[in-house]
Amino acid sequence: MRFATLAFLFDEAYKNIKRNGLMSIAAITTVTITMAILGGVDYSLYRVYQVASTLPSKFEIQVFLKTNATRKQTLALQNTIQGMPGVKTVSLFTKEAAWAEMQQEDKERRTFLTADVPGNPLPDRLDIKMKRPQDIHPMCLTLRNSARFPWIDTVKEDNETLNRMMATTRLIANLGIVIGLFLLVASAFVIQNTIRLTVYARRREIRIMQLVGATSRFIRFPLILEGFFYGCLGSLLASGIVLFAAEQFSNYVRAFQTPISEQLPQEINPFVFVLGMMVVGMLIGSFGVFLSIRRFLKRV
Amino acid sequence: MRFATLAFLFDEAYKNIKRNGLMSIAAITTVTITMAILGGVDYSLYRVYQVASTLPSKFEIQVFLKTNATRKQTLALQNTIQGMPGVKTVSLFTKEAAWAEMQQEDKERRTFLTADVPGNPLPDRLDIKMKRPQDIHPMCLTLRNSARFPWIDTVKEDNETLNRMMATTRLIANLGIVIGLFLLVASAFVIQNTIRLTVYARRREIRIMQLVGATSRFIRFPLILEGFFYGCLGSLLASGIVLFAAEQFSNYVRAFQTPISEQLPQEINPFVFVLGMMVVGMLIGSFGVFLSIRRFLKRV
Amino acid sequence: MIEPHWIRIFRIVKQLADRRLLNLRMIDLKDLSVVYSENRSALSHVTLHVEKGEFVFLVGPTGAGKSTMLKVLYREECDIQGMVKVMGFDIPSMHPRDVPKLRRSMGVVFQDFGLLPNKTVFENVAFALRVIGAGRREIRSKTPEALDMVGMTHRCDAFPNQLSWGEQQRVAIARALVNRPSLFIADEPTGNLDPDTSMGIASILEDINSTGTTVIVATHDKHIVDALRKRVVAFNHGCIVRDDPNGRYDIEEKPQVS
Amino acid sequence: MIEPHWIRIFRIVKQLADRRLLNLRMIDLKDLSVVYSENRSALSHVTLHVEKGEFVFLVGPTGAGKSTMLKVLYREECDIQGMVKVMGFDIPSMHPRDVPKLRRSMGVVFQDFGLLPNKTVFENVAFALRVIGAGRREIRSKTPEALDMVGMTHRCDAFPNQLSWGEQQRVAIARALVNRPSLFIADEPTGNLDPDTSMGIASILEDINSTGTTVIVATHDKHIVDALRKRVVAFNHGCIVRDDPNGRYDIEEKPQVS
Ligand SMILES: Nc1ncnc2c1ncn2[C@@H]1O[C@H](COP(=O)(O)OP(=O)(O)OP(=O)(O)O)[C@@H](O)[C@H]1O
Ligand SMILES: Nc1ncnc2c1ncn2[C@@H]1O[C@H](COP(=O)(O)OP(=O)(O)OP(=O)(O)O)[C@@H](O)[C@H]1O
Ligand SMILES: [Mg+2]
Ligand SMILES: [Mg+2]
Repeated sequence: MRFATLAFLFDEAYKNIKRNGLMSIAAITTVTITMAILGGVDYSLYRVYQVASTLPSKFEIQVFLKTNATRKQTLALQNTIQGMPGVKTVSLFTKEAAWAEMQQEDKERRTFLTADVPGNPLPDRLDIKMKRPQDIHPMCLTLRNSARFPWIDTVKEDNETLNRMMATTRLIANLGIVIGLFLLVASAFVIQNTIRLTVYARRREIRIMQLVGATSRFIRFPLILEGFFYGCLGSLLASGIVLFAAEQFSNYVRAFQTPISEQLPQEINPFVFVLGMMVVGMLIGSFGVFLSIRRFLKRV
Repeated sequence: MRFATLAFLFDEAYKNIKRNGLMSIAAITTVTITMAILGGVDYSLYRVYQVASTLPSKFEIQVFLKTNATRKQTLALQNTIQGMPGVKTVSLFTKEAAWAEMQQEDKERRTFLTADVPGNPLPDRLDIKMKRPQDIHPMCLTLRNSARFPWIDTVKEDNETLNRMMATTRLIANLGIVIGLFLLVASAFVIQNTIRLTVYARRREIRIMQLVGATSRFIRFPLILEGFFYGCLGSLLASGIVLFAAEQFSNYVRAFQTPISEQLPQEINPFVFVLGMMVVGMLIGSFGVFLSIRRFLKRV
Repeated sequence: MIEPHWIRIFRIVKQLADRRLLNLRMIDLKDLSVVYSENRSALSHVTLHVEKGEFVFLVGPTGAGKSTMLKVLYREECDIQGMVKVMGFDIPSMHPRDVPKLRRSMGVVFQDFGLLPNKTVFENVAFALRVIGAGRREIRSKTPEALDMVGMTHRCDAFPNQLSWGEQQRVAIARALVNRPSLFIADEPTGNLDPDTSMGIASILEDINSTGTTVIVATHDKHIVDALRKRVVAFNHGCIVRDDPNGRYDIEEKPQVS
Repeated sequence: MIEPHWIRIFRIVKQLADRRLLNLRMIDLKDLSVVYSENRSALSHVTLHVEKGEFVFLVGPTGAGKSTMLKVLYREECDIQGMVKVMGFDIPSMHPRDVPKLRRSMGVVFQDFGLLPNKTVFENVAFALRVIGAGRREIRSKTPEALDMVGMTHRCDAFPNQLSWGEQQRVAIARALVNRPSLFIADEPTGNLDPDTSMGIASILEDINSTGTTVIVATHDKHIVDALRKRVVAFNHGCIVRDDPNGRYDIEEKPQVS
């Protein structure tokens, strides 16, 4: 295509947008709202997923040492475990701390059990966290090897918390994908419908252009540019809305001081988010025009 | 209006829908999708709210009796409390059960505390649930009146669970309302945009009718009927989609066997849901036409 | 809608009185100007009176302002200066609610026909009756009658885009005639018809004029103007340049080109 | 788009050969029928040949099939039976991709003008040049020229809905002329013009015909047909009833009504 023609087609798209005020506004607001819903829901789902996968448990494996293990042996064991592959943290819960906690609990519960007990009968305890949930079980098996770890009495796996967490994150992840995809398709459909109506309103013009000898490409190009522009601008506005709402939401949740509020870890990179939204919007917009216009171009 | 005219206007709306195939389909699918998203999100939010507000805690107030209270006195107290206003359930956790539980726990924790204790030092306990969360605190104050309840030793309020629950449900409820309203407005906007485009595509026809002497009412009525129909049919389809998805979702969650899955209590009455959706859809549809058409009728 | 019933009745009675009893002119224009932009005016200072029952041809070169003139009469063009009274309605100060009433008592053939594309020929013609609230029986008897007058009965189930240009024009004429208006306005009603059909339409117009209907026709059709010898008002550049009670299309008798 | 370059080039060369070297007829119809439904046919068994450089009037009563005939030529109506060749293109078997090429080498004045409502007069006329890929300089010189020919230069920034009917018609004529087509087709180009302007348009058509362009005009305008004395093809009920090399609008000399 010659440069003059190309310049003309761009100019054409620009004039179309300007001279069809009502339609342009309708298309842009529809794209904005739809993309805001799509982006908002996907953003939230991803956030919830992020939070859910970092939520679990103060411990994952509890290692009770023998009561006669010395502090030195305990510390040596802690070091050994810390050095093992896949381990995130190993924290020591000393028998003294355990005893103090129990006495406190006892007092609160008014059971007065500890009063009659001479000395401290409790063992030291090591709380282990692993890097990946699936490593927890193998780790336990290793630790239960009493030949290798003679001072270990019992190894307790936090099965319940673990399962719950794994199930929940799996659930959220799966649902998120289903809902996200559904919303994507739904948005594409709604935007496509709107664009189809704007093309429909111009069917006579398209027909005239054909009769004057314009090729399909010549007619299509400015309209696709237009759809591209709608998608672009709409997504940009939508990203703004979503990021603003997310900010407000974070503040709101933080103000609540619920356990969730302490756990809002990583942020989604806003740049990546805006970019993603724009790409999706532009694709839906321009492809929407492409699909809509076909039926009108078919009749040459 | 005469009956013949009214019949004509209905016929008119019917023919419009039939003869503008593409526009009708576009309008109906947009309404369907938008209402499905609106309905789906609102439905889910309401479900989560329902679940969240029934989730909390096995107990809300724990009443520890004096260790020397007899079982008869305990039962009498239970009866008295059960009869007090605002109380939902009062369950007795006997000292025997408590002792057995403690021994079991002890064995599991390998602390061997209970072994040295002669007899059962624990008191009976009453677990009280209130009908409304806000009654919990006053109830505790009442029970702490030792003149009225001499056999009560301590009254413990489950503050943490309670606060957490109240905060979470409040959060969900507030967010739900904000999101629900936002989506309602957004859907109304998107549907209104689509309808505006279908009206826009017929602006010439509207103009011709005006020039032939049709009153605004005469022009508006079939178009509003059309919008009403789009809203109606779209919402109906959307309700179907949402109810079907909800069913699938419940099954899916149940299959996961997570703690949530045991707690899917009340259902939303599908009839009420469909009705609500239809009313909203019809209002948006017909009102959307009303607003869209104004600008075209303004120029007489 | 919110005004009391009796005020409405009073207003209608007054209008009837204005129109019938005082025997007002059908059309009364004084110093009418239509200005589109500073340097473009479609009509300037036009004064014209048309009595009831007259038959008037508006002629003039293209762009002279004939269509604008007619648009003022049915109040499509309402951004005007000057006095305009049509059937007793005061066009510039008219309440929008009364506009349909004005238009229902006239029949208009638009230059672009203005047929509803989604309605069949029958429905298009019937629409003019629907609008005045006619009953089913009335529609069933009057619509075929009007279609028959212009010779379009055989195509009554066709949609406008399935008709030839001249056929559409005839349907538009049928629609304008069907509710027996007291004022008939036609913009170029024979522009796309062959001479024979044109003469047929001209004689229909003469017929309805003879039953008392006022007829105003803007036209370029020399033949029918010269054949009917009615009042001719010639426009040029938005001004009336000639008003001849038994006129021809041209002033001087040019020799026929043949 | 996916066919190799050389096939494309071969095809184009062959078409050129067909059209130029073999010196084919401009229009070649044999036994053409257009049937809309069982009992309605717009054209039946029409055979017509038009040589390069001819000037042909199509006349006939309304609904005779003139517009349908023209629509076949620019392939708007393509549900046809029979043989149709226009400038060497075989209309019924034509690949959709080649249709723009056909239309670019002809200029068409549509009966409904077909102006783009969102473009100014200038842009509308320039569009016919854009379509053939004309450069900026070409557009700037040719467009005002064409507008000048029909006397519409002064309104070049107006939108079509701001023009009178006759002005729109002239813009449509300018658009059809602007890219100097080798076949000029006009459907009722003077239907809304006063006799003087009509004669002006007729002489423009005569001029472009004298430069070698083939001109085909469907018309009801007795004056210009009788004035130009060109070939007249008369239609009635979808058949050719007369083909007269130096004809008039009517067969017998009816006495002029005046
Ligand atoms: N909306 C508008 N804006 C600007 N100018 C306009 C507008 N409408 C009409 N005009 C101009 O007003 C003048 C009169 O137009 P009008 O349509 O009345 O002419 P006409 O006598 O009906 O011509 P024709 O015989 O061609 O239909 C024309 O020059 C036209 O260009
Ligand atoms: N899409 C269609 N479906 C059915 N019939 C049609 C269709 N298009 C045209 N016709 C019919 O075909 C016949 C010829 O139409 P055409 O438009 O060719 O007439 P014409 O000679 O151009 O008449 P005019 O002078 O009025 O423009 C008419 O009777 C018309 O009703
Ligand atoms: Mg006019
Ligand atoms: Mg025709």
